[in-house]
Amino acid sequence: MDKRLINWFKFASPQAFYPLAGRMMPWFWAAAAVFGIAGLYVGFLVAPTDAQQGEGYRIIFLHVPASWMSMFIYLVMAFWAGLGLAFNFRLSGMMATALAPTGALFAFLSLWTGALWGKPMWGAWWVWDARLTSELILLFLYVGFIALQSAIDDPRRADRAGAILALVGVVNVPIIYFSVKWWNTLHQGSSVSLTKSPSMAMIMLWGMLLCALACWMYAIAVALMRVRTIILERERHTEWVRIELSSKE
Amino acid sequence: MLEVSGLECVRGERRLFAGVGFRLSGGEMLYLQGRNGCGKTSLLRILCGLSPVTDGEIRWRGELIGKLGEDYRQELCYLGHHNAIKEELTPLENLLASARLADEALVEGAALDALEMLGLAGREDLACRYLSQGQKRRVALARLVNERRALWVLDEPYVALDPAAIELVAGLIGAHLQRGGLTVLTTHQAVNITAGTVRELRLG
Amino acid sequence: MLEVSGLECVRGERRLFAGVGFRLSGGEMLYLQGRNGCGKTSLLRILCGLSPVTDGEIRWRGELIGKLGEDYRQELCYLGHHNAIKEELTPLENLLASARLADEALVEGAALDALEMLGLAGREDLACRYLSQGQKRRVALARLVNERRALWVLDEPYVALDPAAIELVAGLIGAHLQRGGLTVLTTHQAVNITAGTVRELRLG
Amino acid sequence: MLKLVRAIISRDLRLAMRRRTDIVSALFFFIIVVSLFPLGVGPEPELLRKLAPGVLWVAALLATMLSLPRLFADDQRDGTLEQLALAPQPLGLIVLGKVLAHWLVSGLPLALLAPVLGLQFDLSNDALWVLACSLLIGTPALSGIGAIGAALTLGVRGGGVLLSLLVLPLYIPVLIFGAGAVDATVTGLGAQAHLSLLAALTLGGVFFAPWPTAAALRIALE
Amino acid sequence: MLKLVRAIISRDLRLAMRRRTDIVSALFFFIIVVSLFPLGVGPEPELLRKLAPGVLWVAALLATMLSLPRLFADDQRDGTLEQLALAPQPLGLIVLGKVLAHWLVSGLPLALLAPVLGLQFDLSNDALWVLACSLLIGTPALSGIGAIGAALTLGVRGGGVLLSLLVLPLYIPVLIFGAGAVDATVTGLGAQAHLSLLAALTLGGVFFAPWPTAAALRIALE
Amino acid sequence: MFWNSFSEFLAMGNHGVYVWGSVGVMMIAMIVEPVLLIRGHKSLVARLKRQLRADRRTLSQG
Ligand code: HEM
Ligand SMILES: Nc1ncnc2c1ncn2[C@@H]1O[C@H](COP(=O)(O)OP(=O)(O)OP(=O)(O)O)[C@@H](O)[C@H]1O
Ligand SMILES: Nc1ncnc2c1ncn2[C@@H]1O[C@H](COP(=O)(O)OP(=O)(O)OP(=O)(O)O)[C@@H](O)[C@H]1O
Ligand SMILES: [Mg+2]
Ligand SMILES: [Mg+2]
Repeated sequence: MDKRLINWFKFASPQAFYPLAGRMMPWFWAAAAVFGIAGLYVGFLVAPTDAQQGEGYRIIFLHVPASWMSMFIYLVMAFWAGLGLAFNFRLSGMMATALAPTGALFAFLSLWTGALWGKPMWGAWWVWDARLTSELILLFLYVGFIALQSAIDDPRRADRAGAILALVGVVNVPIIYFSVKWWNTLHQGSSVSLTKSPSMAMIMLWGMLLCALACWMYAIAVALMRVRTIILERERHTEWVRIELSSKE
Repeated sequence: MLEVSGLECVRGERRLFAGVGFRLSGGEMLYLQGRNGCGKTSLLRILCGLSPVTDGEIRWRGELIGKLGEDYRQELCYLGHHNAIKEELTPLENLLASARLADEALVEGAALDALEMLGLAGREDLACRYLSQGQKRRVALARLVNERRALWVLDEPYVALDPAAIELVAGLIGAHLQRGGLTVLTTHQAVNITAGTVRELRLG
Repeated sequence: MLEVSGLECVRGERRLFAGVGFRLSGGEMLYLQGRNGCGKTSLLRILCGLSPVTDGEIRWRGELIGKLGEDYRQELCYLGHHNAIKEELTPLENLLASARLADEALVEGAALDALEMLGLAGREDLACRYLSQGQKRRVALARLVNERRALWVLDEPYVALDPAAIELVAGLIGAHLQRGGLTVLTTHQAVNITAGTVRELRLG
Repeated sequence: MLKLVRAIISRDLRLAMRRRTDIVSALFFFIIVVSLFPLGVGPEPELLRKLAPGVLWVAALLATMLSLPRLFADDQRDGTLEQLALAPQPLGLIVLGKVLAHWLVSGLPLALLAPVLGLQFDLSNDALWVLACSLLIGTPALSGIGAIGAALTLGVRGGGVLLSLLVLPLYIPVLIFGAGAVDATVTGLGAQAHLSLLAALTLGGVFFAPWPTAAALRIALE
Repeated sequence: MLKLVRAIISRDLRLAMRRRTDIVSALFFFIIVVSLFPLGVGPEPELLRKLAPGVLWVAALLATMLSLPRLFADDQRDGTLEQLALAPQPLGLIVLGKVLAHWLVSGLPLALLAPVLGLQFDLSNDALWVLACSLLIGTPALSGIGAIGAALTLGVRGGGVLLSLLVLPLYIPVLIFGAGAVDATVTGLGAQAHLSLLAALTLGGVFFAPWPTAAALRIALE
Repeated sequence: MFWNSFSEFLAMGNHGVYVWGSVGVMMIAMIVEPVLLIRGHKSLVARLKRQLRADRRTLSQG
């Protein structure tokens, strides 16, 4: 085994990761706050009114980041889960478990903000189009993952069963993303793409990106926080947790 | 042929046992003892590869069983707390189906003989749901009559049996040992097996 | 107190037994014997009123049990092949729930003592699904510790128990007999009960 | 008497809390089935509004039905049912307790959730309100009638599906009046009559059903 | 290899024949759910024709799903599953056999029965024909995907409903293409594209699903 | 700055309910989640410490 691998294993152990996560957390909180304030400032105070949609379009600064995060977190969760299944790292299962509720929250927020946007724009809270439906499925997948894990008491077994589900469910993410391309629907297509030039006003794009970054930082901070709780709970009988706890006394 | 060393078993937060080791060669039987809940069933399931090994090694013919995989299972016969018989099927159908799934050739005549040997003559064609507790156990044990795999792992085979049936099963195990087979067995009753060598291991 | 006469049991087209009769009064135990499938379980279930009587009479304190109905069940405690415990609940919850359903007053302290007596100390708060086979049986048997009903009907209570636990249960039954209770019991193992009077009945 | 019913309810609720996923999953099943229909039928709002009462009620019915097979099966498998049958109180009372507990964990949450789902189908506020009421009044009947079916199919081969076969026809009146009440509101007629009939069904179901159920249980135990 | 798959299929079919009520009741469940809708929705033929593909497919999906919990649970309870896991062949193959057997007793009869029920909804001959085809092509995917869910929830508290929660979202693509095929025929477009996609889903479902299922089973046995 | 008055900002061109509904729920969610997490973490630490102390006491006694 070479040195780099050993290093990796060191941080893949809950014992090493717990204090590291504690130290990183404040930075992510600070970054989330800064990006969030900047994004909202740009989105709500600087950006001009949209010609077609009026002021209602400002929901975009919340809706798009939430939608992106819900999909991205699922991918990350599946990645950690798969890693845990393949190599039996204890930490990766915990990461997957920690990410799921936040992912579900963002999926819910995407639906909520989308619904509040749809009422003024399309005249209905909800329509059954492909993207909306597949986002709803994503929420169901998150809930299924959480329900499955909480139904199994043995954490090791819960991790592994959850991992299989997460990996099987990954097929849904590309479906959401490409649904607007594959079926022509009510919902807007991508306006941010790497190949074409942005079709939105530059300032709106900036607002959206800043908000997305804020959500990103927030998600990382919350996941770190939750994983610390999970680590403590699962490792409560180990010596290092005892030392950790008594050192705080 | 079967070597176990430094085996550990943790359930929940409880370490059931640690540092368990033994060796077993052809014609030998391990008689596993211990009070209720000391981890006998857990040990047997680890031996079969049903539960993962957390610490320690299990070697079969010198190789780790995890590596051997199917080759190990090919030589293994496990009989657990549950009977692994279908209540809807008759004893005969159960016996034939389980042989087929284990990839063994068993003709109907041999199966009928096995059932008769275990005192189930006249019940071959009655769905197992109607059998008494002891009769169900006998159906499960009828598999052993024509079983020629090397390693038998039996978890409390005598439960619910009457003394005559216990004698009979003990005879089957004895014959297996004399053919050079290995057996790992737990029971809270007397084993009364005279053939082969019986080693004892007490957990907890 | 319990009088049985001319009892018959037919299952499918098979007559399991006929003309079975016995009398049991306070402090006496009936030890029912017989090979697998001779109808012991069937007899016990008929005694409890779970299966109907096809021929013969069962009288409790001189009256037919069919007539007595709830008054008979009030004095009866039955323990079958199955443990009647919920896998999701802990031993403590199981014990309290079953007492509550049987309309008996059982405080938590007494329940904890009963569990400790049966060697389940430290497992009171573990869901029963994780317990070993023998431990599950012990949870079911813990009911007997505070059971004061007159007639105990026990179907193979010793199954899956280790010798220490068997001793303990035999002690409980002995104490029950000395209090003037009645017991009907089947088992394929030795009963070793010294208190009270033991009558034997061999079926088939 | 009442003490026994309370004891049963509290035990069953405790079991349900222990397997909390049961309740949550039944709710999600309801949500998912309701959401499946628009997917199969197509997204036209006009069509969906007409469908809504039927779909919501059928989904509620299926969600209740799914949890029925376990109403007594768990108790039978582990021998608890024998103990209950040997208890000195009438078995019918015990069944009544179990029916009420079943409604508390299956019917009640459905009724509370239904209005939110109704929004997806673009229902009016009045209709949503009547929908919740009709479910609140109607679901106890589903639990009561379902108990009979659950007891009859106990330990019978292919129980689960046979159960739905027995129970669904008996559910039809509840379905008709329940969906009818919502439909009447949507089309501007009053829902009063439908709701009263539904209440009558429920009273009958809850207080009459436990006795045949008890009889069926005794037969299953033989 | 093939011998093993055949052995599994023949054992499962024999068990299914022994509990024949299982098959019959799944069919009746299908029939009843399909017939409930006109009751809940009202009898206008125009509306019903639009509803038909969705309702028939959703009912087929629910009927398949109802039999899923028992796919492995029976085997686990009586210890057969341990024996299968200890068989010298790869567990995935055994699962493949069970999936095929499940389809033979649940999906196939549904597909054969569906056209008859379609008549109730006043569907054209073409549409009936496509309906049967789509079910024939699509239901194996339901069995395959369902097996994953059944294995994951094996022995888990509240299994039955949790199972539907896990599986139904994964069924949605099958539902959309299946109902879409019939819908396309009704509205005069070709069903070709939908059916090809359905076939792709089925191939994926049947040959890919057994492996995660086998992994989940091993986890359940630990 | 783009807005003329604060009330105009609040009205959001007649879409105030929708916009502020989205912002509000998202804010609440993103504040409640960490608060719940912090509380959960604190109560876990407290529980574990209690257990640790109990363990020590039994150790020192026996
Ligand atoms: C509940 C309803 C809705 C859901 C579930 C939903 C879901 C999503 C998802 C998943 C994305 C990200 C996908 C991507 O980046 O390509 C997205 C982006 C977007 N959504 Fe929605 N949406 C909903 C309603 C709406 C409404 C009503 C509108 C506007 C009228 C809208 C406008 C947009 C826009 C403009 C984007 C950004 C696309 C881009 O720039 O990439 N959405 N939505
Ligand atoms: N999650 C858990 N937490 C704590 N203890 C557990 C957990 N799961 C299992 N156990 C314990 O592990 C042991 C399992 O024992 P096992 O079934 O191997 O016993 P056994 O020796 O076969 O007993 P028996 O003779 O009764 O069959 C039991 O004592 C049980 O209480
Ligand atoms: N439908 C039927 N047709 C024929 N025989 C039947 C039928 N149903 C039950 N039996 C027989 O009735 C007997 C039931 O026996 P019972 O369960 O009472 O036995 P037991 O004495 O308790 O045996 P064990 O010691 O094994 O527990 C069995 O021999 C069984 O084969
Ligand atoms: Mg054991
Ligand atoms: Mg018996």
